[in-house]
Amino acid sequence: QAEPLIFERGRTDLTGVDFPELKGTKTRLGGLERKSDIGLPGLSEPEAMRHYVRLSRKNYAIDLGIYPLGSCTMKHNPRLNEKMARLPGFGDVHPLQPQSTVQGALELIGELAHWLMTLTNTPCVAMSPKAGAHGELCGMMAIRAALDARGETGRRRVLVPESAHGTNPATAVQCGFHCDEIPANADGRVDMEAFKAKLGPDVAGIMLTNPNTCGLFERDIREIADLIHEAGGYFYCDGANFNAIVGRVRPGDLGIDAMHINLHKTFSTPHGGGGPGSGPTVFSQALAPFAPVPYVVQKGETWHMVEHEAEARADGAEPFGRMVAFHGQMGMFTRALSYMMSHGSDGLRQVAEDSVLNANYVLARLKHVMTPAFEGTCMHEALFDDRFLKDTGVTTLDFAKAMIDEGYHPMTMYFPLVVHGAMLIEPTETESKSGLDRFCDVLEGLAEAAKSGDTARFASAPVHAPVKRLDETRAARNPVLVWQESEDQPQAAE
Amino acid sequence: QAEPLIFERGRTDLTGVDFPELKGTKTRLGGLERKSDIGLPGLSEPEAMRHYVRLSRKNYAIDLGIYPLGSCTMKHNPRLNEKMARLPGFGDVHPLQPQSTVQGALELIGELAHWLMTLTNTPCVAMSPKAGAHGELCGMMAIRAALDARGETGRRRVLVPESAHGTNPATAVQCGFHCDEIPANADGRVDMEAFKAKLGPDVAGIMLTNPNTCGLFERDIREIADLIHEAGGYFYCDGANFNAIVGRVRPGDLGIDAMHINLHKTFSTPHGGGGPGSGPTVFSQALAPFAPVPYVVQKGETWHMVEHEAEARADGAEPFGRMVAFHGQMGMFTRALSYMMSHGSDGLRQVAEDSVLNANYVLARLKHVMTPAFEGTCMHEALFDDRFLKDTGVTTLDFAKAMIDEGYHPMTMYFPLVVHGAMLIEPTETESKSGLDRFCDVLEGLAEAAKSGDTARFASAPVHAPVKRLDETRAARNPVLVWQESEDQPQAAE
Amino acid sequence: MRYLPLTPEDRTEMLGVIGVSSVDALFADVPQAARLDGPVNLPRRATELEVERAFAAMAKKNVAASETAFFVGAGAYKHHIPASVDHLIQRSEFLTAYTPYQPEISQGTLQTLFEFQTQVARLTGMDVANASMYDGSTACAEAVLMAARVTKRSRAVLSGNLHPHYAEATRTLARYMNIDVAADAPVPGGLDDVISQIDEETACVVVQNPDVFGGIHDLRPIAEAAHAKGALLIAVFTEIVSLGLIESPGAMGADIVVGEGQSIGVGLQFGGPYVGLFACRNDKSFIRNMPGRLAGETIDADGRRGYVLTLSTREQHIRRDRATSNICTNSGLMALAFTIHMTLLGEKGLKHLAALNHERAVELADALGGVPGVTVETGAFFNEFTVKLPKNAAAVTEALIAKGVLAGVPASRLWPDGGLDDRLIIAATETNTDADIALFASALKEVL
Amino acid sequence: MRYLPLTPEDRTEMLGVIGVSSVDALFADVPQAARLDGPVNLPRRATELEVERAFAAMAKKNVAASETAFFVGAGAYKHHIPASVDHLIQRSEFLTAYTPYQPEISQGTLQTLFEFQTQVARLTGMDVANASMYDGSTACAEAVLMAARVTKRSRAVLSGNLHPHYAEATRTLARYMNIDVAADAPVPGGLDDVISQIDEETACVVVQNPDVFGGIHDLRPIAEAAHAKGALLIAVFTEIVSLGLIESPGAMGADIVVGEGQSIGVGLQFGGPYVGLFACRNDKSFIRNMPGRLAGETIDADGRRGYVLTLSTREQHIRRDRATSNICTNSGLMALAFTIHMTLLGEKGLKHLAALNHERAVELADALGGVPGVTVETGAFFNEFTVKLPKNAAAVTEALIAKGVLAGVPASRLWPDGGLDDRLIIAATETNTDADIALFASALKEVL
Repeated sequence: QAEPLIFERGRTDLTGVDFPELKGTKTRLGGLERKSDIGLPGLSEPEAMRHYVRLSRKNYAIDLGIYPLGSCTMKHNPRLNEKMARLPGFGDVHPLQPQSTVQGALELIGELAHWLMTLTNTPCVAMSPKAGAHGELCGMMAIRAALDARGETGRRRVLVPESAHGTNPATAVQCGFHCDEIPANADGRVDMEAFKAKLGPDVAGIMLTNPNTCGLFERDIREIADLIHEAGGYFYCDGANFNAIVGRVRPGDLGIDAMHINLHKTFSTPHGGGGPGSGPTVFSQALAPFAPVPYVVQKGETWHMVEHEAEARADGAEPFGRMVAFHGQMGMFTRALSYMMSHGSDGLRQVAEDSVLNANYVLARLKHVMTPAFEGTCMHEALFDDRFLKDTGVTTLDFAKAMIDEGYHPMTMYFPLVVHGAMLIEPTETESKSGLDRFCDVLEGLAEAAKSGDTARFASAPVHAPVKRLDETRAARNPVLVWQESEDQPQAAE
Repeated sequence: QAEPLIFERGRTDLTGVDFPELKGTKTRLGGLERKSDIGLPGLSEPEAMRHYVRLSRKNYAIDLGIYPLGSCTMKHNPRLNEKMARLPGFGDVHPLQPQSTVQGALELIGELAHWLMTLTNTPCVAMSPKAGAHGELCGMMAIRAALDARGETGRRRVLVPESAHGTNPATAVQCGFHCDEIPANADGRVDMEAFKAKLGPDVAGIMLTNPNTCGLFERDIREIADLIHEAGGYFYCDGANFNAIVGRVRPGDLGIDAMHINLHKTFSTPHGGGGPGSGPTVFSQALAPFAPVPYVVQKGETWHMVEHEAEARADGAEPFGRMVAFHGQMGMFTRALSYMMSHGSDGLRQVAEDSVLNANYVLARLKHVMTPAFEGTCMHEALFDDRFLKDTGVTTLDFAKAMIDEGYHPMTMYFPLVVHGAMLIEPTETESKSGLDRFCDVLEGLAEAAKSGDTARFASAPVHAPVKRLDETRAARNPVLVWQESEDQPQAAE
Repeated sequence: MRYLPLTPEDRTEMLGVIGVSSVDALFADVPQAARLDGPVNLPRRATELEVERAFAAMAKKNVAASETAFFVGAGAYKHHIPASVDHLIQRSEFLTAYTPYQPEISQGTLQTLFEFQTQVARLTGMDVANASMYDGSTACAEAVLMAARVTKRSRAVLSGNLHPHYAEATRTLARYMNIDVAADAPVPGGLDDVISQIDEETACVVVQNPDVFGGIHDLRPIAEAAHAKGALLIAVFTEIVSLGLIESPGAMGADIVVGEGQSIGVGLQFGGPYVGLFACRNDKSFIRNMPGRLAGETIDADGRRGYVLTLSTREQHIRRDRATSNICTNSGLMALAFTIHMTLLGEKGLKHLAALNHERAVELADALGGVPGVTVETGAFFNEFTVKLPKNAAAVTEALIAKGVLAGVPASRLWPDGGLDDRLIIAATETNTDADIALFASALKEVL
Repeated sequence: MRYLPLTPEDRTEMLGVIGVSSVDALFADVPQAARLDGPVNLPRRATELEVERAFAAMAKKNVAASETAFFVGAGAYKHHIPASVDHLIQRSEFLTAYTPYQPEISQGTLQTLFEFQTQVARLTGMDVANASMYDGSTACAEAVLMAARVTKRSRAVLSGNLHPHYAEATRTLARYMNIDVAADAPVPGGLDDVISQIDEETACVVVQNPDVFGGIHDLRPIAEAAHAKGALLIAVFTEIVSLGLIESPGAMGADIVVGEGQSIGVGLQFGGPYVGLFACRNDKSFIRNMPGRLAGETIDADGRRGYVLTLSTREQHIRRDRATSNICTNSGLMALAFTIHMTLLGEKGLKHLAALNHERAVELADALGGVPGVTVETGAFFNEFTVKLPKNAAAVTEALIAKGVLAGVPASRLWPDGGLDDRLIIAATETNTDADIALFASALKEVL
């Protein structure tokens, strides 16, 4: 059932919030009163409740089933973490209250920083980045600042593997770098010869995801780290896939200089339909001085937030600046620390093991009917290409949409770009074996259906969804981004 | 999609709760350790979360749409009330803590009692009844106790209108009374001549719902009250339909002696798929001394809970006893008071007006296509019979099930019994006019479809529901009340 | 008002469709004298913020269990409830649904109740269970009425160690049904002799285990004695967690098992809503005489499994004055909370939880038993026991509040005239820390 | 562990299917030296109860805004949020969904974002809005970059009365993009002269209204001056509620409007997550240069209306190093909270809320202005203003804590070297009572 927009149902004279009467105090607005109406419809509380409850039911969610989006680490979101984040002592405090009145909040940030530094074996973490890409920016800005501090104005080339997330090149450019792509070898990893050939005095560093987006661990990572350092560059590691190794391998031991950590992936702060995220960035000793403000320090029994560059410089640091107002995503910090403490050092290690085990189980169960992109075992993601669909007329997109009709959210499609018609499956550690068996049974069935010519269901999929396949081209060609009263609403078939 | 039972998916070696290790302290169980396994499957937290989220989506709910069940008053459940009930000071206190440590909880009960007595204009309220029927029991036991105190051992006949809720006669019997039915007149109200004829020295009282279950106000209520009192009996009023008059008419002004109040109806504590409810019972001066323990009293600044009959007797009361452990449904008290304070005296009056207005609007909109059971306007419920379905082959049940396919919960069917194929619609005050218009459009359409011979959709309905029409006879004939491993689960069509 | 969607314009338009000039006209049947001209004498509407402030002010006057060292039991217990339980019961589709009278759009509630019934039956060692009662005390009272119907006898024997609130609720409900209820005096350190009271008129004997003092008992001799006279044994519990560690009442011969499920999923809530558990043997005369709702399995028009409320011919809305009870509302949402929490625990978790509770109680008994003048009276127990103090227990309890200890329930709170003023009933659960226990012992020493 | 469903038996069986002997074999590609033998040096797993206790202990060390008389603003505001907002955003289907990359099963998120975009566009008086940014400060920084792309110029003029965190975030983001960022010193009682700084190289001028000191200004002259030189006006706000009462930036000539949406639906949360609002004129070069996600309307295969993420060719996952920004994650859940709260308010509610806020602030300004030695510097304001004190404002603020007043933000907290040590920025909202205001005034008098 279609749910109308609030603009079609609400009324500007209706409200779902009660307020005390105004007293009629004389205003002090300097003649800047709003002259025009806004055009904001309101709904009574019961109507608003229904509208959003009904809309919510048009979403798939991790609480409904596996969400096997590779590179997204969609795992169970414990409700304990929600409860902790809502304690008034965390949820109802202002970022600019006197620091003496938020000692517990600062302690929590300090404690979380300690966990992150210990898990990565690094000496420094910048907590303020608001998301993964923001954390990348933080890392690359620190690299840029370090180069600038060395007077290395010629180092502007950043090496980025073909298989990298789009955020990597976009971030590098925002720091004034340009990108140079490193090809992958037949194994799905960095081609070491090509990499070495690209080293030179203009190289600022490398941005490498490890495990990489093909779901593989870069075996030569130590050599890559050494070579980039020898060449005078820095090693940025994209931490999107930290879940595969958390508690089992410390990135600091691999020679990285900076890595962001997606609290909303590895540490399960809920993704909320697109955010918020949180991307604290750890730094090696070499980059630590350039970390941005603010940051917390403990002085005896007291926690202190260093908020200004001047104070940081007085402490001997050289922060590249401030990335954001206030101190970062406190709500995510609370949830992530609750998640970490719940697991503990032993549980987090188990997370890595089970996530890798689950991905390999999916790979093993499906390698006979689908086509793995690479030989051998994988880390926490299983990557397939579309060779098994060859000559069936079914595309990766069709295959993914058909999964919707079976009650599943599709895997990541067409990424990484280095694999044709890629399908990247990340089950995470919070899926059960029986759940994976059911999931694999369905994929097996779909693969066999495609091969046996039962293809009509793919082209028309999804049919068991709130809407049928949506016309994305039309949306981009004639963008309708806000509702307008006059517009002809396309409500029925033309 | 069918959701398996936990017994089919869970495992006794799996748990979704972590505990600290046992220390191994020597037990003191006197040799009564459990010998056998229990057979309780467990699920990890992510699996449990999905199981119950998926199950929940098979329910209709007030948050999804109108729930027009007559006599049930399914109105909006404000989330503010849920939040208030969960304050640790109310949700996390024990009923047997020292009274000095629960003064706020006792105050809340006292405050709610004050609101209830004021709204009903009565001098006493028993707070402990756990539900509406329990409140009826409370009221009728007080009547029985009062009669016993008067030595009236011969008064055991209770007059109950045909249209009464089934709880009324069942309750009367539990108090040692027997029931005598009063017929309704053509108006749908108590037949006054028949009523008068039934009065006599063996009459204990009358149980009357007002507004009655035909959705009509008993015009002669004052005369009924006077007559029953003159005859030496008491007047029990079933408060199920209090919503129609709350804040506008005080039952105490109508001459009642006892009335239960469904906090889960009139005051919107959520019904939770079948409970909990709460049924405080108000009493006239005549019955007040017989109210059960416990009850709260205020002594200066201090609140006190009288928990024992002996203490009550020392105060001059003659309680008929204790109905339940502890003090009643605190969780419902909190929610109900939050609801009442939110509305205030003006808002509650508006509740009655809007609920009656909405019901009459539905009646007016539908009287041309459906057949109202009685002439004229109604109170907060619109009652139809099945004359409009005559010769269509469509039954009230079919009609109701067809509503499900249109996305609506059916109205109350086949009640009250005095009307053939009854359909009792109670919209409540929290429905919008536009929502009622859509609802009436659908009912109009269905009524016209039935009359025009488009009846196949009725017999097969519902088809747009998680399951098709269920075989209730089979369930009763061969009751399967618990899951058993060995049983042949009927999973597919035979 | 935020919950009322009608605007003044809506109201005018609707009155026009109805064909009356004002809302007052719709109240014409109300006697003139009873129609109020204006609002009753109560405060006017309040904003959310105002309501929150008023409630917060009242809530602050209470000592929450989590804020103190907490040992209060005697029928309700402080346990930790996983956050996911409260989240799930607040799902709109569970929270705001009605009784599942339309089963096709109530399968969530119905399947959950079927799971609940199965869990309760297995925990109690019985064949079947209903879909919940108001609470343990009313379940107990209803069980006595049911036993009278099944045996066609009218005498009930209650143990003196049955929670007195349960005994009173039973006596109240049975009184006007002409069922004679006999009960002994309580025996803190042991169990009263119920066996000698069972005669040929006896419908049932009602024994609580663990009893109200915390003591646990072998019910088998009582079951045998009852059965020998044609009476039923009704076993009662107030602490469901105990069934993870001690023998089930079913295995010890009970015919009907009733109790309070509050410990699992529900929380303290100052006494309600709780959830009454009701289970019995699978005997046709039993099932047809059970009170309360039952969810049953069936099939739909396509032959697929589904669930419905069933055997409603026992119930008041069908059977009216011949119903097995007048009960209508159950405690569905609390049953849901129970089932979710129990599913999270599973057998492994429940057994561990029960063992933890027992360990804590044993440690507490040892700690308090070491305080001069204090005697632990209960020999065998689960997570609760009774101590004899050298002073008035209520006064001691009151004195301990200021030291951050809610010490338990003085027996005089339950039996004001029972001569038990020096007895204190003390519970320990997994929520008590070592520090709580040490604090209790040291504080007790100070106030004695 | 409660969140991990695999049992030891499962693991063994799965390893068999994979064909390896141990999980270690799956980590064979990790250099031997980097494989940890055992757990890292952190505490082991904790139960829910243990986590709750640890968090409660930390939470108690903070003074929650609701527990005190609270006047802290300067970029984040204490407002009352209806309980239904937090309930709805915790719906599993909203909370635990990912970015709506599969639109057919994400219509809930997508339609809500479309509603959000429309609300933001209308509130700001602009044509279009995106589906949210991290927060107001990053939205501001991205707007400057967008203005540079649109105008193909590389100079930005920031008002000195722009929140310094916003200015710093903008400077940081712009630095390596070779955008020259010029800014004046702050002017507590007025506004710096940005107009004189606009030249032919200027891409944009960035002005906050209400500004960081609470002052409100007519943006029209600035817009005219900017447009005359071919520059864009970027209007910034940190208090969205103000737009219920004062003229919209769009009506005053802004080209891009960015700000913080935290006041509606989100709460204080010690600074995050918040929700950045981003709106602009409907110009093709604008829309193609916008950062962040956009939800757009389209039709499905049956011609029915539906929503998708659109214009993603601007974005990094398609355009990589030529993307309009590197942004990937947005603040979807906070945007949802904003939209729900705004829908509950509606125009009527928002205007009333805004008027209430202003009333409270005027009353507070009058009360504090009456304290000897205190000067209210801000002439025209919405719900925030700045006072000049006869003492160091940080010290005064600190002294007021013990009197139950969190008095505001000392300007020195934002500009430690700005020579504004005697200035205090004070906000009042609908959550402040008459008693709060009286307490503040009397306490201030005492500490001065």
